[in-house]
Amino acid sequence: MMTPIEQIDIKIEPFEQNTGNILPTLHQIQHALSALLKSDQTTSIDINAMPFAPGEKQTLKDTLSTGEVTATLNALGKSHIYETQYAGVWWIEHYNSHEHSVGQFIEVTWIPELLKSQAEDVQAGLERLLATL
Amino acid sequence: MSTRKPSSSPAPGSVGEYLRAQGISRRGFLKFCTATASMMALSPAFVPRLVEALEKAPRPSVIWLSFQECTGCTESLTRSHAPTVEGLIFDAISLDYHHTLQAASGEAAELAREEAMKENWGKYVLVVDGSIPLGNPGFSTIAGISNVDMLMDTAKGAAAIVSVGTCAAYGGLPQADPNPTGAVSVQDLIKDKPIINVPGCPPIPVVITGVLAHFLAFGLPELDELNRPKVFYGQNIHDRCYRRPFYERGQFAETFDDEGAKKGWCLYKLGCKGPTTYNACATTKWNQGASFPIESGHGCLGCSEPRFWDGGSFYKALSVPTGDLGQTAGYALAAGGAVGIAAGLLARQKKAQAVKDHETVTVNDLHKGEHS
Amino acid sequence: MSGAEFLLWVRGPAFDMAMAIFLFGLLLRFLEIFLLGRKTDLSVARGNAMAGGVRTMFTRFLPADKNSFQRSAFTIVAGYVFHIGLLVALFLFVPHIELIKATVGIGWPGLPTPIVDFFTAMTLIALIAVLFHRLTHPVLKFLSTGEDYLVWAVTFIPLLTGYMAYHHLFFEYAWLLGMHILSVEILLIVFPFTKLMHTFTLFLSRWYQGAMAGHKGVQS
Amino acid sequence: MSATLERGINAFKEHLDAPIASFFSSCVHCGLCADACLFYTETGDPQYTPIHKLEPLRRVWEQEYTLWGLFKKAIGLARPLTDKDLEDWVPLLYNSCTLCGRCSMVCPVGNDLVYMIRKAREGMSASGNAPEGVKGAAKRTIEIGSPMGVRLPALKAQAKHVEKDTGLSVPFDQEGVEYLVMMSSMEIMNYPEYLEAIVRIFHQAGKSWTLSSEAFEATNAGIQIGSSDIARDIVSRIVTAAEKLKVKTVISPECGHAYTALRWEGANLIKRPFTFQVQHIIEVLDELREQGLLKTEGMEEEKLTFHDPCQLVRRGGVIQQPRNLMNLVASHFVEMNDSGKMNWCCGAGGGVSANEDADEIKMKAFNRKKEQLEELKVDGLVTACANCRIQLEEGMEEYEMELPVYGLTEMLAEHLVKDK
Repeated sequence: MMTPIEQIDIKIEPFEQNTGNILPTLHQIQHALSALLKSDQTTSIDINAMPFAPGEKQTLKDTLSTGEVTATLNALGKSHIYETQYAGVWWIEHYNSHEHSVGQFIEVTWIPELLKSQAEDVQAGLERLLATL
Repeated sequence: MSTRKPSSSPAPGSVGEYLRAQGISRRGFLKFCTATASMMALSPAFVPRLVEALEKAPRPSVIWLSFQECTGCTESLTRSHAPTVEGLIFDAISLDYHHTLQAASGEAAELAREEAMKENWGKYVLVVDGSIPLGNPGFSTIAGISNVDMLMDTAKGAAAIVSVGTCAAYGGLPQADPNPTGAVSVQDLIKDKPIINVPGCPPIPVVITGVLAHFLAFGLPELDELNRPKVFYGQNIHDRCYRRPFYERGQFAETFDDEGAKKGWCLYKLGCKGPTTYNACATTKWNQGASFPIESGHGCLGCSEPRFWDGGSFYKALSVPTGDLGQTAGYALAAGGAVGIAAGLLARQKKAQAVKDHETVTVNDLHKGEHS
Repeated sequence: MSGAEFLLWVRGPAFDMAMAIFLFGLLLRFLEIFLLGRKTDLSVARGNAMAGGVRTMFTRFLPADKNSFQRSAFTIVAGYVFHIGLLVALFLFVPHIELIKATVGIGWPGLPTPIVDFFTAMTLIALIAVLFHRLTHPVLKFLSTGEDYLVWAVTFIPLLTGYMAYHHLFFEYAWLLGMHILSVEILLIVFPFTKLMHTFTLFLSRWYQGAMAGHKGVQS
Repeated sequence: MSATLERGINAFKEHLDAPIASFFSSCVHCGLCADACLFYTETGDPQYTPIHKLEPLRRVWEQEYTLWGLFKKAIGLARPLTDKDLEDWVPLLYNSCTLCGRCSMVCPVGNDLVYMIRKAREGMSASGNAPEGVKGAAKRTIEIGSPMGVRLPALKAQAKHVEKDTGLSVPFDQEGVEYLVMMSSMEIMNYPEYLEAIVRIFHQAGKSWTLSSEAFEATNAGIQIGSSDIARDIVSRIVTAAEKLKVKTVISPECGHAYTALRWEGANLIKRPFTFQVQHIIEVLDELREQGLLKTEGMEEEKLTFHDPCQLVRRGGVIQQPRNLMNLVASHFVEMNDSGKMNWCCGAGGGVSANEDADEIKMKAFNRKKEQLEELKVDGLVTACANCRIQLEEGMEEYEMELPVYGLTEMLAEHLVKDK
């Protein structure tokens, strides 16, 4: 059987590669935070839509660091959601049921939408509860 | 915080209904839509619209025809298939015919195709991978039916055609010089249906599903002059390449194992076709976003561009002519030399004649018409 | 025809054809010049013709003197700007060096692209200024023939298309690159049969004048 | 095609050579030659742009000697040269060009424009398209011996005067002497001081010299009109005389084109090297100075400048010598702007002074010199070409300027150390 790619031992050697895209992203986050405070406006940044050199994503992650809240979601595979050291800046990474990353986002918001209970699910839960009672 | 109401139930027979029936929570659906939007290269701001559209979108019938191909496209797709998030898109369609994947074979399979066509006439989506040989219809047949006949027949009732892979989109490898089978692309044969080309050898799997998702949610995506969806093929690899800064700075790998290559410098000189290749590799990447050719140290081959096999060596820089100039130059110089010497000698001879014709000018010859 | 096919054509058969005509014409023109011959000078030399010839080949890169420069300042400055810009864009842009390396076999280091880009923009501006000058200056207007404008155009267009290709302006890149290469091919074809030949013959002309002056002991 | 046109085109074809083919191939119509030409700068008329003056020659080159041109002619894209074309170019090739060669110096691609003008005049003269005045000068030189019609008796008479004034003899037809001194008729007619200066200088230097009664006129209207055949005839007289007298050196007088004719064109005209050397009088004087044989006393105190004759300097290579001599006798010698090989022509060389049709434009052209002189504010002007000197004097009269013009040789003679 073929070795799944994630089991191949890949060693990424750090080398000087720099797209220069980290700083603009940080600036974008800074503007998004101001907008959140000023006008309640939320922002979502699709990390995968940006060209990053190997290791740069990690650098961005390291720069933002982790904050007070960490959550794991279990819906169609896991999702890791945590607040960075900058309150209001959330790092969200979705995985499929094979633990493959299917999307990475930075959300600048009071609380990510996905963390909230969804009305439809509440409705379904209520119906289930009623049925047991 | 505002009061929240559950949304109305999804339309019957819709993608939304299907997903709910699969026991997928609303959170799961939201996550699915977020991932799908990212896959479709849509901004996260589009997620609510996508949620709404997918809830209502009807599940289309899909007929998948494979002609002169290597099954790489199907492989590419199934590699990332269920039970992953993007696999759900594939589940959300009703794949009624795919002779590589379906259990039925021979006449039973063809019957399934004919039934699906009849039932969904004018509404089904036709997906094609592989090119069609016109040199001799016998080069490639399925159940005794030639590729061209099957394509023309099945295309008649299709709402739209998706040409998956470079072979179906442009002719691909079978069409490469000298094209022994007389291979042509789908769009060479069909002119009266909307055609979406999803080129690539193979195409990025999430691009295939992304196109299908777009078709489900919003109908035909916006296409470029080569009928490619602009969302995935709108930008070239070079512009989105993380090695672009090295190109700008003039730092290039000269060989595959020199210092520059180790430092991850630009691969332009090693023949990278990134500047002329329109695809999403540089951002979407391959193998669940692990990497893409350039990140792995090899230049882009331009596999999603027409006639990429015939563009000279994969290892020749884009600015370099594809042919071998040596011989042409030799002939040109030989011809230039021969004609030049002939012309030069003719001129010399004319000049010698002029010297011979010279009549000595005396002071009495300085007037017009007068001649000594 | 798609952009990719167009690009394939200009990089393939069209390039070969253009290069063949260019080389053919170049050799033809040089033979035409040389074979016309020249009489040996029987007068007693005061200076060295050879030294004078070599000297003038290089000194004519500079204006004759300060006053001559001032009298023709615009032509000279604009001429420098666009010639230097042309040379930088042509010979110090890495993709061009790759082309030269692939066809001639010798290469050299290039400049970072933004620098080449700057020179290209400068050259484009200078060429437009030169055209305007040609259209308005009494002498240039009087002297200029269709050929002068043709030569201007075939010089300007490769720069413009190259600039557009680099910045992805208006067209898809394959088309832009294809148009850029095609415009260079047109330049190559036109080259030997127009005054673009000065690129090479100027050294010959300077040599002849320098040698004749050197024979007389004048530094020309 | 008329017979004369045919002869003209034939002459163009004879004289077109590799340098000219290269020059025409190189010209990009940049217009810099116009800014170097005083006929353009002083009139502002673009038709005087030097390269434009060569259009007839260029057309013959293109149509006869390039494959591309032959092709153009075959498909009717090229206009063959006509009688009218040549006629139209007379004012451009003769009236407004002094063969000064300043344009050649500024051409960025290195085209020697004046080399081409000289050749173009071959076709013009052969086709009967030279100006009447120049034709007359040529005719008089051939038939009488001098362009101004000066004959030997006139020179002999002048020699007598000089002998009387100096008490020294003026030798004629002396065999085996070092120098054969040539004259220009301008000197015989207008500047008798020149001969006197020669006599005194050579006497002091102790050099043997002679005049020839068979060839005393050095000017060469054949060069000016651009006919090698006529120029050869004129040069041959001097060659015959020099060889008969077995002199070591023939001295060109203070005349620009006479120097060019003898020094640079002569051997090529007779198609064999000379058996003697040719020097301009200024070169000889500077050699004497170097050898300490030119002893002077006293200095001119006035502010003086030197007008460079084009054929002596730019086209002749005698640049430093006149300056050495100036510094010998002038304490306040100043250079003009654009001096030496970049000098501005007086406006009357290359046959222009012999051409009545050019009278008006040559005075316009003189404006350049006038401005140079006004800028400099000198008390006097020295030159070493009788033709320049005439133009300078006439020009200053025209523009009402009061400035004495001296010949350099005479000025030196005035400062010779007096015999004890």
